[in-house]
Amino acid sequence: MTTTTKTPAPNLIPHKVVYPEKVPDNLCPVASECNAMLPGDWRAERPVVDRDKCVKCATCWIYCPVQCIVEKPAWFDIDLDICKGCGICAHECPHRAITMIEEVGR
Amino acid sequence: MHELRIHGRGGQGAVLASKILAKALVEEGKFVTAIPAFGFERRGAPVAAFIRFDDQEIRRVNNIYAPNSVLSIDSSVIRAINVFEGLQPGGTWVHSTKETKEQLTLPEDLSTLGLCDAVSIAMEIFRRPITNTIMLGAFAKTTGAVSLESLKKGLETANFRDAGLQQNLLAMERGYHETQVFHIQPHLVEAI
Amino acid sequence: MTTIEKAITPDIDDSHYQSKTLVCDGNEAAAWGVALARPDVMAIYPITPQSSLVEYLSQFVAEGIIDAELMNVEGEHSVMSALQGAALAGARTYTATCGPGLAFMFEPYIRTPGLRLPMVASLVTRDTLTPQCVWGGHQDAMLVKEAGWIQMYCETVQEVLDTTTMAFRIGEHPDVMLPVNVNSDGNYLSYGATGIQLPAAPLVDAFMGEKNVNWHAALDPERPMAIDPLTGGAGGPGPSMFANYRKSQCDGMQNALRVIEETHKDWGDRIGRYYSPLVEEYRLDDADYALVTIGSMTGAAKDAVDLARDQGEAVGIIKIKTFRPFPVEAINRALSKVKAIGVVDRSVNFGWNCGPVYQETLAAAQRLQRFLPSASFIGGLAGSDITVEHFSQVIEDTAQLLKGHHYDEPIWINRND
Amino acid sequence: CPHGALEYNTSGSVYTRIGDKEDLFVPGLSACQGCNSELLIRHTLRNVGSNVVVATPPGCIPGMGTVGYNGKTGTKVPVFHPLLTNTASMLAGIKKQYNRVGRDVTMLALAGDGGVGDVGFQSLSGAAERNEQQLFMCVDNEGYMNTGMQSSGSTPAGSWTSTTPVGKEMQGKRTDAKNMARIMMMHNCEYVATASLSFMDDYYDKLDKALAASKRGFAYLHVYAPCPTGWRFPAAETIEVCRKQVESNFVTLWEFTPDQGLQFTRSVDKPAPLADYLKQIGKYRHLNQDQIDHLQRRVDNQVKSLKAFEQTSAVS
Repeated sequence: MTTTTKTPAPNLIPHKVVYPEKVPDNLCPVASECNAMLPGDWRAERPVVDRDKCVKCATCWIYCPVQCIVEKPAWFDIDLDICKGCGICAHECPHRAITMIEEVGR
Repeated sequence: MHELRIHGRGGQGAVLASKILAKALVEEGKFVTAIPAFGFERRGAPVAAFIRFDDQEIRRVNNIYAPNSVLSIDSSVIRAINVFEGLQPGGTWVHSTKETKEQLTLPEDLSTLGLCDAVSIAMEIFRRPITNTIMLGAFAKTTGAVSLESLKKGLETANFRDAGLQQNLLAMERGYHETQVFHIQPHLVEAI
Repeated sequence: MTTIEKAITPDIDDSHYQSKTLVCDGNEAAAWGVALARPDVMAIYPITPQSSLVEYLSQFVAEGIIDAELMNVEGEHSVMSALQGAALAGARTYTATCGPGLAFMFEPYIRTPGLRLPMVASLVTRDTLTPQCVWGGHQDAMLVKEAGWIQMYCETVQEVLDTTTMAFRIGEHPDVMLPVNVNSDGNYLSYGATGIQLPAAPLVDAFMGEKNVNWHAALDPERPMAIDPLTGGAGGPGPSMFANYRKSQCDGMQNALRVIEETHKDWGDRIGRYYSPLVEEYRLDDADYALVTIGSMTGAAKDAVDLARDQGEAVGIIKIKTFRPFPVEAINRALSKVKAIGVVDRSVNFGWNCGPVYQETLAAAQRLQRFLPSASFIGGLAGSDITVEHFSQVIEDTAQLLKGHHYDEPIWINRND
Repeated sequence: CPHGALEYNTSGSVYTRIGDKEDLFVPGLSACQGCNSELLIRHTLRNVGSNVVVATPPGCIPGMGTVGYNGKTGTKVPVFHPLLTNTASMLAGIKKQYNRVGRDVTMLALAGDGGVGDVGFQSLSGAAERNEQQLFMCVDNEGYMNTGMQSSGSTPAGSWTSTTPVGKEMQGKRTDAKNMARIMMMHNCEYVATASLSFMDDYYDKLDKALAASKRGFAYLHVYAPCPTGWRFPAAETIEVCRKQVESNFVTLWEFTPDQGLQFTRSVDKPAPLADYLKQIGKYRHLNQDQIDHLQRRVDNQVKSLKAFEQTSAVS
């Protein structure tokens, strides 16, 4: 059984794992598909931006926990599908350009 | 099957000695198992190791309770414990000591005795009382169960630094040659 | 960063590639078994009687015999955690532990099978506290028998080496994808030295084939995924998803029975040493009754059976190597040959007042649909010895079953030593 | 001053710098309204980018769905739900393998204070001692907010929590919080810093430094994360509470490197009275004067002690 041939260790060569296209869905809990849930229906109050007062300072964007502030040509607006209505944007806006108003109806 | 028990003190290399002996016996084509008795192997505390060897496969993985021979690599360990416990009638004792046969208390049915002043040899070679390899030489001389050549080979594969190996080879050789063997009575039991 | 260059030209001692005779104990043998399997990442923490095993691993890394990342972490909990991470990044991983270390590792330990991460961890078995003890016994391994790891118990030092290497291939089989414990008896196998054969590395490389660790679950930016989202609950898709994951884990365990057999066969064909992969039958074909054993105690049992045979006793041995998954069919094939059994355990089952191997064996025998007189023997706890003389007594006691004797309680082997 | 010109300029510069980068979490995370942790992780991952493995031990961060639920993920990068106890060692293992195969991948932990300072501490301390290459972020909301506001080692004295309630015999937590950032500084990590999201420029600066440090070794960022739900204050006031923490010196902003030692990144001189901060938060509503004095004394002592570190490191 003696041999003097030196063979490099197979798994010491930098390897690139070839991942299969499809993995059995019952093997181990993994997820690669994004959760599509949107929390816009959590709101009791909604933020409303006063476009005249908004100077696009981005304070609302900086502090919005759900990052639902979207930039428009002359102002920052709110993506209401995502906004949870926490009111941080209104509280922090240095120009008082955002107010929270009660959600009514649908 | 031959069963040997080695006695020493923690730090003296009794377990290493058992491994060297095992390597030597495997070198000679024997089947061997060497098991250290386990306890608290602190420096100075009495320790023991068990070795079985045979021409046939050894299956049992047990301690040794009735050895054919006893090897004490430390002179004072006989004061701490009864090294003869379970020793078979007609058995062999190999002992590290400055004392003479007459000065020692021997079991009545002991058949073969090997005495080696290992400490004096060790002090000359190592300047420290390290007696394990010396007493392996003494064991080979007393029992003839293993050759000095095989023991040396066993020693060479043990983990010694270079200088340590040369010193230990010399120590083993001197242990072999400077051991007095006494055949006290005919063997009652034939050891393999 | 020289990792790549180093990897392409591994600086490995040529002698590592040759078959040779070694005189070593079970802990060193396990380390050689690991070396032959070429792990990527090893994380270690010492604990008696495993310590010398991780010392050997460290020495092998220091000498270049093993080219792996060695992580000296701060405890067994982190050992298993680091290995899970490494495996999820594609590494072949290894560690060893026992006793209190295994207990401390338990939290991440029970997660590895559910993540379906192949991995090998040697358990150098040790009795559990309390009473405080540092010696061998199977109680630690038996406590984790329901954790989902494959468990194989070794009888000899040679088997420790061979099984450790085989374990990687078993765990990595696509139909299995589970971690494996290779169990060796603390003290008797861990420190018991004997002459063994180290197989030649190229033969083992050919045996091992391609590494197969994380095709199903990867923490890789090139393949983003979430691993282990919350799963379950009582509504929506949760209950069925959870049940399917669990069932698949059980299926992997059952597949392992076949894979363990195939792997042992292939090892034998390539390396020249064959083992009974699940259950070994010793002098059983013409036996009236049998001892059931596990681990290193079996050698002394074989000697005792030979002695009893010389006295005219028709006794044999059923040795369990693979304990998880429990080899029900193989056990029952063996059990069907005898009229009574004496099962010797190196641990206890607190709930049933018997040994765990005894309980498992009887559970399997129930499928035979016949009454099998049996006795549970408990011995070898905390490093105590089960000698040939002990086994001779076990044989005598078991023989009583044939005469209609019944044991209400387990028989404690070392209680009067 | 929450509405000053400085604030105005700062927010604009961060937006210019980071606004185009992708938010790597899905829009729908189920964090509470006004959650500071959600804000933190979105900003963080935006800046870290996608070449990362994220580990989020049990707590609000996986609880809000970052690792997903029943087969759907909440994160667009590799994310793992480790144990509460093993985040640092688990990331260390991943990093070892990527180093082995020559790939540069960032390791990021987003852990709560329990997974950092309580049961998670051993693996954290071990990883820091070994200088594992990772960025370990503590999101400190002063307790187990995900599971019903139980007390942790990070909960300040006097705080109401569900396991340190207020009654005849007990008036909130009886012992002080431990200062994890200081403890990590004593590990001599490559980089240690404290941060508050009310000072976003400061945070981004530290995040950049921590990321760079995590390529060399262990980087630890301790971010204070007031929790409107668990601390009992209106969701809209989260950032204001963050700001008041800093202005009162209840939270100090500093950074540490082995070479530079400790340096404050915002002056700790002339702090606002702590009582103003405590007044705003429901979990402190029951505090008596003795308790308020105790907390004020502790804040003062912490600052004194940190200043001593600053001077020591300046000398060396």
